[in-house]
Amino acid sequence: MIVTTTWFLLLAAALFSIGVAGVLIRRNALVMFMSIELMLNAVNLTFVAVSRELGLIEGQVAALFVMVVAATEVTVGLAIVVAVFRTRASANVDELAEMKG
Amino acid sequence: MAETIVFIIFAAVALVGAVWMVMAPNPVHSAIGLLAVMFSIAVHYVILDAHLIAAVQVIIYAGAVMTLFVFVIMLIGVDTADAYGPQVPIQRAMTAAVAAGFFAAIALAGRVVWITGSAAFGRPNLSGTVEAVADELFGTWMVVFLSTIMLLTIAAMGTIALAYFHEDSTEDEASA
Amino acid sequence: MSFFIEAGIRVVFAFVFLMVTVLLLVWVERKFISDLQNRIGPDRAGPFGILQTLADGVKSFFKEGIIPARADVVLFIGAPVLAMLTALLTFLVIPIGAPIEINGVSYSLAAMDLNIGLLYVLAMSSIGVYAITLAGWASGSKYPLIGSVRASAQMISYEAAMGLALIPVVMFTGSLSLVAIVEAQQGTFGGVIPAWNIVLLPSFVIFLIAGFAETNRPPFDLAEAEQEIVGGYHTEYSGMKFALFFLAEYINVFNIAAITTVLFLGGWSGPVFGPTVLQWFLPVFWFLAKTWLIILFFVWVRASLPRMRYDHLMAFGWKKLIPVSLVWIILVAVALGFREFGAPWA
Amino acid sequence: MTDLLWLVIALPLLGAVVNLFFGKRLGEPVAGGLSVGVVVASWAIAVPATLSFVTGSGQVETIYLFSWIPVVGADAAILWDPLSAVMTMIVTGVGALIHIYSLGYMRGDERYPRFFAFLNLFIASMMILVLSANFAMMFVGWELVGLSSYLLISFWFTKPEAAAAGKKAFIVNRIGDWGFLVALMIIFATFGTFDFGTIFTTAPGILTVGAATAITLLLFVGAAGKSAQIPLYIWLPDAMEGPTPVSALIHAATMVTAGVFMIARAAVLFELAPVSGAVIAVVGTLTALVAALIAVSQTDIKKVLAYSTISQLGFMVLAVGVGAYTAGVFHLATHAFFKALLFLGAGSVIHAMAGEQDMRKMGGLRKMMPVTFITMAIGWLAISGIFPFAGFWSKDEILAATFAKGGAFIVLWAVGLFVALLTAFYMTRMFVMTFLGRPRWDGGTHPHESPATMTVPLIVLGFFSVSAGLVNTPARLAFEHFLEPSFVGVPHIKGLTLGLIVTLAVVSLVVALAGVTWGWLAYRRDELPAEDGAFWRRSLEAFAVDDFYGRVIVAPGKRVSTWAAETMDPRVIDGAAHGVARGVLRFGSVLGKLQTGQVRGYAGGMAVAGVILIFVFLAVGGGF
Repeated sequence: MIVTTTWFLLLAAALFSIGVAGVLIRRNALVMFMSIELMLNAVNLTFVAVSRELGLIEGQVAALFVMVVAATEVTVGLAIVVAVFRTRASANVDELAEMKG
Repeated sequence: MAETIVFIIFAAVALVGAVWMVMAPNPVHSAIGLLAVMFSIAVHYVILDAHLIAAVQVIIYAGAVMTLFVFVIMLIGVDTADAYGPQVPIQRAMTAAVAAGFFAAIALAGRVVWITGSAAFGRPNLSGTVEAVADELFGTWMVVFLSTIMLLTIAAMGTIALAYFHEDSTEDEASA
Repeated sequence: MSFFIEAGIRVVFAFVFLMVTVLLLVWVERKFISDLQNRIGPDRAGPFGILQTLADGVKSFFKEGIIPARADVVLFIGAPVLAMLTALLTFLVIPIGAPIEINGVSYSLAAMDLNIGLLYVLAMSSIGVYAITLAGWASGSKYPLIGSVRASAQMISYEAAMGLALIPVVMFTGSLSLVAIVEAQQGTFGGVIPAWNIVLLPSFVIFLIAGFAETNRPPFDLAEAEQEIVGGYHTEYSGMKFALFFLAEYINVFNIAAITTVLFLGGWSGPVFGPTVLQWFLPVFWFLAKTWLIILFFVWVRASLPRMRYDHLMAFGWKKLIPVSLVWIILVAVALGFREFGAPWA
Repeated sequence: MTDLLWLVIALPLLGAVVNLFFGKRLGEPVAGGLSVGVVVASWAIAVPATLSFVTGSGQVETIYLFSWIPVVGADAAILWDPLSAVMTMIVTGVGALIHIYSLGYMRGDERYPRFFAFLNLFIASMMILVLSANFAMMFVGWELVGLSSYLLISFWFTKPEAAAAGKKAFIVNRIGDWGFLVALMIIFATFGTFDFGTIFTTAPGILTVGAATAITLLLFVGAAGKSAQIPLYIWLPDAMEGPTPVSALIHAATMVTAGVFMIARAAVLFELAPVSGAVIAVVGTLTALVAALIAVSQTDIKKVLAYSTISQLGFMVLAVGVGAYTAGVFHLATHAFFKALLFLGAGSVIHAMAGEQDMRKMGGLRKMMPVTFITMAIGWLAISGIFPFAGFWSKDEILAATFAKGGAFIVLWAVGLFVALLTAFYMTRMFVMTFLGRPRWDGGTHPHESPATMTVPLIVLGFFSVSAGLVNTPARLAFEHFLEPSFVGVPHIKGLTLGLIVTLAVVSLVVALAGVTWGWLAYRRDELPAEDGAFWRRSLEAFAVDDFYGRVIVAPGKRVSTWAAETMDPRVIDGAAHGVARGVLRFGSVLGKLQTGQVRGYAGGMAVAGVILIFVFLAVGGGF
């Protein structure tokens, strides 16, 4: 048994799907956020795996940029969650429905 | 062989951690689950010879991002009652279907676009050494790199703005 | 399979080495402080009380493991393990001596020689934060929570300063591998002064200060400030779990001292002579000697300085250390640019 | 000597800027002095460079200043040749005199520094136009001249007439500018550059007659706007609402000659298009005739001069139309002197009469203002074409050139001769009505001679009005030789023998004397003749051209605008906007129901869409 790129891709696909499921069933804003991070990680894994397969370093660079963007996203997102929590005393996204049409 | 064993162990850890993250009623446990996933992915990066990415993965995701998550969870308290609550009746089923669909779609796409199966896994001349990534990053992607610096700075300012200037405190700040 | 055998030997050796070192370290600290404070210190177990630590360990091992009713069991137990784990893992990349050549094969005296060793150290120390954070949270009690939040905020803040202090070293030596960094410090300036990175004095000072904070040692031991928050994050811990935290902290002290030695004091470098065995042994000796000097400095500081106030601590980290580090990085970059490309006016 | 020529542009510009921003603080004497100083300095700088052409040591050169729009071959550069030298001398020289004159004329005006700022700006613009080495820069100068003339005409903008006159000048000039601009586009499309040197040397080789005709006719549209030719001359009489020095500077000496100058500059192109030349000649003659017919009946002294300017411009255009560029430029120069003199003299009279411009209320001013009287008399004789004053030589040369062209041009010569007769007549009428006879003014006014700042320029101009013609007599064609470097490749007028010239000169002198005598006899009496009858009425209302334009062009335009504003805008455009808004609202209220506010709902939608999209891509890409 030799580890091929396909294995990594399947693992990434599984992690991504779990992330999707997490976003869809959880109602805690923080956990939804974490699920999104999980999806980003899964994508990064494919980047690096494919980078290895193709012998191109660009995949790793892309993964680095994804990390940076994810980090900024988390800082701002968490700041928003905290700000929402300060006014609503809840991190339940179902209660944030002011924009209901 | 060693690689295969390590891969299987950490793939299992990643999957269990991911499922735990989604299912755990307690957000702190969710965070720990995600931490496990991230650490496992870092190990996978090492298998893939992307050492720098592995280290950065641990430092950024495990060290900074997840710490922030844990902090925020501690700050706003853990309300486990929120975890599932009333759901649309078929939501679970729908979620499972969508997730399965995604998995199928990605796997299929991977099979189509990516007909690998080659026993020669990867190319031996490429490794994620710091120098190789740095050459690429500070050469071809210099402008992108600089824009991420801008992005980080702006995000930091935005976060500070969100944290400091909220409605209750504006009057205090004005009078102070 | 030889890969696993070699790895196993290395890990076991590293573990034993660390355990012995920590036993000594705890004893040395107690003795040294009692001397400084004009008292005797431990003197019952063994000659000069040298076995006192072992006795304490045995006692902890047999104590009842109490788990508070409101604790989160999994994390409560997991936290000290994580603390110990990261402390041990950190040590794996530290080269304690020059590579040894047996039968034409060179064996590094670091358990692993990673080309990103320095990043690995940072990564491990950032994981180590979780042990403290989770310990405080899992205890389900307020003082541990406050202590853990303090400790992790402090560690994160000083980790930034520490990372910035490392950058000049990396720029100077051009490698992230600890072995390479030591090898870059061989030789002398003008045949007299050893070519150690301590010439990057501001980095050295910042790294040392950040090291105090990273290990939660006085004067930065806010996490366990007894007068305010009882025992900090390990208030609720007892028995073996407490012992793990205790051990982890001392291993971390050794790690920081060792890394300081590697980065700034030339690691194992020193005069080497004599027969082959002596040539193997002397670098290890030089390395340990320098490391113990740093450790003694840590102990000395603990005995001498009062604890800082928490807001002072954070302000010091963010408003002094980090800006100074940034300026210093720029200065080093400019200096290196001169060395590399010549002065712009030349 | 030519190194400093950029200062000729820069100095007046500097004066304008300084006066514009700090004029109020500098005070009248400093502001005026500065303004006069920069123009005199410009003139002084240009003098040695011009003299070098006279002595024969100078040569045509292009002075590179800085790179401006390299892609269209347009650098900021000065083309220094005899033509631009002559124009520079006229603009800065006459301009300086008019500046000096303005010191006295504008005294006490509350926007005194502003006036001088505009004057300086005008000089700078004119210099850019004149010195430019390519069409692009020339166009910049062209537009700047238009702008500064607009600012100066409507200088007393609180007077509704002045504001309206400014607008009229501006709009009519825009029409001409449109032609100029289109011509420039064709030039660029043809030559790929705006550079004079390249264009004029390559034009004979690559320009077809059709293209040359199109370019030159469009250029002439521009020239007609600036130089007040039919049908765009109507702005010039109204422009007399501006201060009199402005009328003298812009509407006599400099700006209106820009069109003539431009045609002369592009002489090579015009030579390639004989049809254009004929058109231009005919238009010029017609303009001269119509303006002269109007001028004979005007009672406003400045209006007379305005129409006479149009008439003289018609002569110049006739000259360049028949290919007598030298004669055109020569007449331009002499006209600049005597018309500026006449305008300034008229200004002096108006000044003396406390703003009265109606000649029927003047008369007998000879004794009150002797200097003005004598200088005006010189101007009168010069424009009438009496030997040996300047106008005689230049006008005669134009007529001779037209006659020499032969064929149908003989008709134009005859008409020109008739216009010369009319010119002598109405100028005599004006002069006699103003200075001779018995006073007809009210008891309240006390005419007096003007101050020295006003009379000295009159005297200087008077001197040149007498002597300027002598530089180019048939016996001694100094001016023509002088200008030769500017007209390389432009053929001389053929068939002009000395005998023919002298004959023609005698004829036109006789005609001029006849005109003067006619005017003298008609207006010498104490009682003014009753100027009554169909012709006089029509002439007095300028043949109702303005009304005609109003009915034919302005009124339909207004109707279209009104329709656009009152029907098109509220119904169609607003209707469309409102309709879109209503549609969006309705659509939004339907779609709004889909917005549940449930984040997970949105996320679910995205996920489902993602799955579907991937499958679609796979299907399209043949992935199954």
